[in-house]
Amino acid sequence: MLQFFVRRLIVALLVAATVMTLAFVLTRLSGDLAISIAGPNATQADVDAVRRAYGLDRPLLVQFFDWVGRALTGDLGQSYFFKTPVSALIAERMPVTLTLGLTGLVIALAVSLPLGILAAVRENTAIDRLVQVVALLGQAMPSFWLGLLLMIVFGLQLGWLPISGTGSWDNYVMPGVVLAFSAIPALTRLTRAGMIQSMASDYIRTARAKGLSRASILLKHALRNAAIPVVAITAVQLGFMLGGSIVIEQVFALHGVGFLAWESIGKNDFPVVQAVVLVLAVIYVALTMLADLMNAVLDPRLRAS
Amino acid sequence: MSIATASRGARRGERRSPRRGWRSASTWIGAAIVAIAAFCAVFAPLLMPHDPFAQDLGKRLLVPFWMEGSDPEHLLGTDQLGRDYLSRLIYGCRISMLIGVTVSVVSGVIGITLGVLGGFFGGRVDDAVLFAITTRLSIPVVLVALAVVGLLGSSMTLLVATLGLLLWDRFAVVARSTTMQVRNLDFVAAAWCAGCSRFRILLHEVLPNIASHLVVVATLEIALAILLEAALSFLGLGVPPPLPSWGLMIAEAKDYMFFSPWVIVIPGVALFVLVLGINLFGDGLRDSFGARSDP
Amino acid sequence: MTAIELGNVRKTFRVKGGLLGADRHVVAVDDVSFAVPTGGVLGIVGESGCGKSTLARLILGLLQPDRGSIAVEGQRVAAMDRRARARLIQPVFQDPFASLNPMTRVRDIVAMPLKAQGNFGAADVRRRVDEMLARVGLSAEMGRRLPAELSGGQRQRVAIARALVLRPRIVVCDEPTSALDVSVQAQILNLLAELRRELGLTYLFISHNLAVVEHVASEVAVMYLGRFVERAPTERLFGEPEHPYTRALLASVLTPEPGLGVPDVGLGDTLPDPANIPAGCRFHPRCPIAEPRCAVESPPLKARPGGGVECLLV
Amino acid sequence: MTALLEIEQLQVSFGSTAAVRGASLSVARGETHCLVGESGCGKSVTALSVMNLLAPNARRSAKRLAFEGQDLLGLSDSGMANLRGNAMAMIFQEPMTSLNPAYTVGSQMTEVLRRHKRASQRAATDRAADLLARVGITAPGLRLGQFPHQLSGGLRQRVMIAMALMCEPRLLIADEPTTALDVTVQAQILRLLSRLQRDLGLGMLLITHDLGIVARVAHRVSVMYAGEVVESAPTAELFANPRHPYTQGLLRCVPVPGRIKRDEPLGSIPGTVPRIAPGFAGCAFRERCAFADESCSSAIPRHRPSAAHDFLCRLPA
Repeated sequence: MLQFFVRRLIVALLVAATVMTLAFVLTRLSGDLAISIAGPNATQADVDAVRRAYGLDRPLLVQFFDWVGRALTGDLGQSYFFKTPVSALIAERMPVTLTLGLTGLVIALAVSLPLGILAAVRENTAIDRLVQVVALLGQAMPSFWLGLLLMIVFGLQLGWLPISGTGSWDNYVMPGVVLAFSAIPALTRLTRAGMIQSMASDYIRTARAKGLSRASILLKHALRNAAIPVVAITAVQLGFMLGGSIVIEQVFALHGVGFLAWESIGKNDFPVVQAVVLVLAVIYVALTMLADLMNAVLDPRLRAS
Repeated sequence: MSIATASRGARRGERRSPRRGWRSASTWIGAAIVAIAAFCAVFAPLLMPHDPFAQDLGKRLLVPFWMEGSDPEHLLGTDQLGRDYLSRLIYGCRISMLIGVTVSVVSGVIGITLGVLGGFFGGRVDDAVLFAITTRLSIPVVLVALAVVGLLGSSMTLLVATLGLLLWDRFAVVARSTTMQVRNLDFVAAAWCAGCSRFRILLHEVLPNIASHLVVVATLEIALAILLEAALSFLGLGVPPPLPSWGLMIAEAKDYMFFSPWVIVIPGVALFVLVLGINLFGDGLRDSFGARSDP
Repeated sequence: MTAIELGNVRKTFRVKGGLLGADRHVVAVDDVSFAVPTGGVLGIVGESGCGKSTLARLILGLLQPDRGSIAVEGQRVAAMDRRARARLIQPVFQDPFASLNPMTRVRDIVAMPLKAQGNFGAADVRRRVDEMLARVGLSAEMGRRLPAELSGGQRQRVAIARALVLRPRIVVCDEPTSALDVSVQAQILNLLAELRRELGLTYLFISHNLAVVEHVASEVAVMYLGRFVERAPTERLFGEPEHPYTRALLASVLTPEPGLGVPDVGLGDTLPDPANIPAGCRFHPRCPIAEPRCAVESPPLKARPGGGVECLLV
Repeated sequence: MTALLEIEQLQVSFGSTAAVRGASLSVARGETHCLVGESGCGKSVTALSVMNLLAPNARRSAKRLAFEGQDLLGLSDSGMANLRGNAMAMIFQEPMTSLNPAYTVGSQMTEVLRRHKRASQRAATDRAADLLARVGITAPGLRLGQFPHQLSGGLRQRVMIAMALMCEPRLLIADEPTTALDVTVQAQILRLLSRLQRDLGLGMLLITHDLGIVARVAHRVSVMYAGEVVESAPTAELFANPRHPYTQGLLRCVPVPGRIKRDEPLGSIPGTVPRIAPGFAGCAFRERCAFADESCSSAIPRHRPSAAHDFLCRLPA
């Protein structure tokens, strides 16, 4: 058990290191950062000043290891634009993104678990087909467009919900629904497939041969085993949702981490961009480890060593 | 083999038949949508009634044909700069299809190569492939794509390259797991014993048996790439204006949507229907190949 | 002349210990040596997990041994060119559903070994495939079908045709009839026997069914946890089994003779863990006649006419 | 006295495929009745129809299907569920997958007793431990707390047997219970089943494809071919005097250790089991039968050479 998590941790660290390298390379792709930062009207002297001020005159490798070394101590550098530490910026914006992500996840689970189970139990009936259509529609829905439509309908025409801002809980309803839409198809399909597979298995036949009630067969024997892959995917989906929230934060003007990254891209604020990429990657890796842990709790075959 | 499994097989076969009817209907709808979109994409210059770039500030925000006061010259109305919406829509279809197909070719080449190598050779090679997949999955796609385009300036080629380099994970995952399954089957061992080379085994024994899965993934990836391009263009860091990408059309029309909702409804519906059609078609393919659901 | 010769072959596998367990080393084949004379049939019997399929894959060159030498017709398998090896030795596998490529037509399956050689003309390939299909009792019409359109017995005939189309000297049959019904099993066994006589083949015949092995083999080896615990000419092994495991195996065969009841084998039904082979005699925890020293001393190989036995107590 | 289980003219079809075509058999109290046949002959489907465990798309009909005189065809789903695991129990071929991997052996065993007898958890646990000991499992207390993956195949099948016996059933249906096991383990499980059957006076319907098993454990045998019972007789009678050409052929195919000569062809039955299309009439075995002629394609009479022996063939003797 311990050995497994040590191994996973090593992989996670390697992934983080790779992502750091990629994020660094990414920001250096555009050529001379100093010119971009100094802006279009800068003189050569300005550019040189910028270059010295940000340490961009040093060799690339030195810059890289400097960044890595600082990142390891939690110092993600200084924002060029906001002139504040990047870590403080991200910490300030993270609650918005996390609230949005968790809201989306809760809505997605609340919709897809019942739908998936229902479709599996009524396999190949009209209900099943309806659920599959819902999943397909969700899969085809461009999230930013759905967000705009909701704004028109619920924000403007019905006036039920605010169309932007982060003030209170109702600011998160529409973005949460939109974000949930991106996870509902996968979660519904997986729940349905897991339940169908579980219901067709030999141990369900045994449970029926034992004369158990339908509820016990379905909820005790089938669901428990179908839940195992769903848990893993849920964690992964949350990771994707945090990464994908950038579009929705922009649509609803939610000032989260995604919005921060989008702003920073526009302002050539590279330290912020590379830090957000790194933070999101680390969160994703941590979530997959959490999923493994939860699977080990659910599946006795994995627990034993 | 027991009769229990045989009867279960019978049940499966039996249950499929009512499903086939519904399935084939939705597959045909999907295929029709894809066919129309492909036609529009290929013959866009011939189909467009107007120049999609020609502005006419005297004819701004004309309403589409189903609303009162529409101009028969402009069936779907005009945008905020007086450009013909139908023409822009058709041209946008060309952009979407072009990006969807090219991105999935790029990502398919990368993902299938990695996945097949990992699945076939196993061991260290597979460890490396798995690591690449894990790393790739941990990278937030939208953000990185935005950053690349934001830094290097938007162009179609850059967009395709970026998305192609970012979206190969599903190809790799599916190619790897199916290759692994097939590799362990006895017919591959038999081919080895028959003196076939590794290359021949990959080509004749493994690839034909995983191809159907990969085709299904390709449809999913085309759909995903189209949606992502639209999202990036919507955020202003995708296809460069004035090219009429559907995402860009929505972004440009956003300021007018509260008074003229159709300016975002039309490109949005087009995008939605196209992606839906590709997904329906892919699902139909998956069923007809008898492939397992969700890879 | 020896067709197959193994000297001190050992093969272990690293088994990933699941998500949370440590990796374990499973000894599949442990220091096995034997030789099969040309034209002979060595039957290998044993329970699941005893290493008999691993042994087959080692001889076919599908796996590399950790230690020891494997030679067919005097040539080391590992050093052989794949085409030369294919002309010498061919397999017939157990599962007729997994051993044929579902996307390939029967004719092309049978033609594959010829094409892999690279020096047969198209007409020659066609002639040989036709001949081979007819020889295993399949019509030309069957040749145009896909494997999914054939029954289990027909598929196994295709597998045999594929194995013999290059006219090899040796065929490794890994449970070739285990997945078939009895009436079809008899057809396939008869076909294999005919082909062996006609073509002068050598068989390595692996099965868990002792009756089948007795019918086919000229000598039999009993495998337990990766080792040959007893090896003898067929008549002797079935007539005077010496090793307690061999005797237990023979006792557990249920012959269709009414009124005899089910015998008491007395082995206990917890099969041994190949990752954790007991010290001393590896059979002692299940052995009905084990003595204390069996848990300490490794049994030496005691020579017998045409074979040997590894037991302290015989 | 009525038989424990009576099946008369059972028909089961899946869509247009007929799996069972008018099979009849009965199991007496305290008797082991073996249903033997090759894959696809309908023997498992017959067993599952008794338990009403067929797939939802299966159509089942019969002239009579009764357990202890009680009609099963008209019984409601809940009525049937009350019988299953209670008065009639079933064990399956695959011990590796027939137990739920997510629950302990103890939990899966006790829920049967709690469901049918409203027993307390404690009483159910005690009974489970008793039964595990009875089926030859040492340290039952330990095993109750273990998960299925921690047990070998043989142990799992013993757990399945113990679980089937929780509510003292009168009928035990065993569907190829030893097919997935190794030979030495198979012998031990069969020995256990025979002993339990005798000691508890169980009626047992044992489904198998192995004539060796039939000979050693059955009191009575029914041979199935293509959905029909083609011959039925007491075990000794069937092996000494098989009347149906299929039974005869099947017996010739089995290699018997010590009695076979090397390189002498085994008896075999040519061809393969036919696919029975709707509207099929006559003898399903005729294409593989050495004695067949045109009359085999019309209705076939059932002969009764003795009160306990019957077979389905146009040839009277």
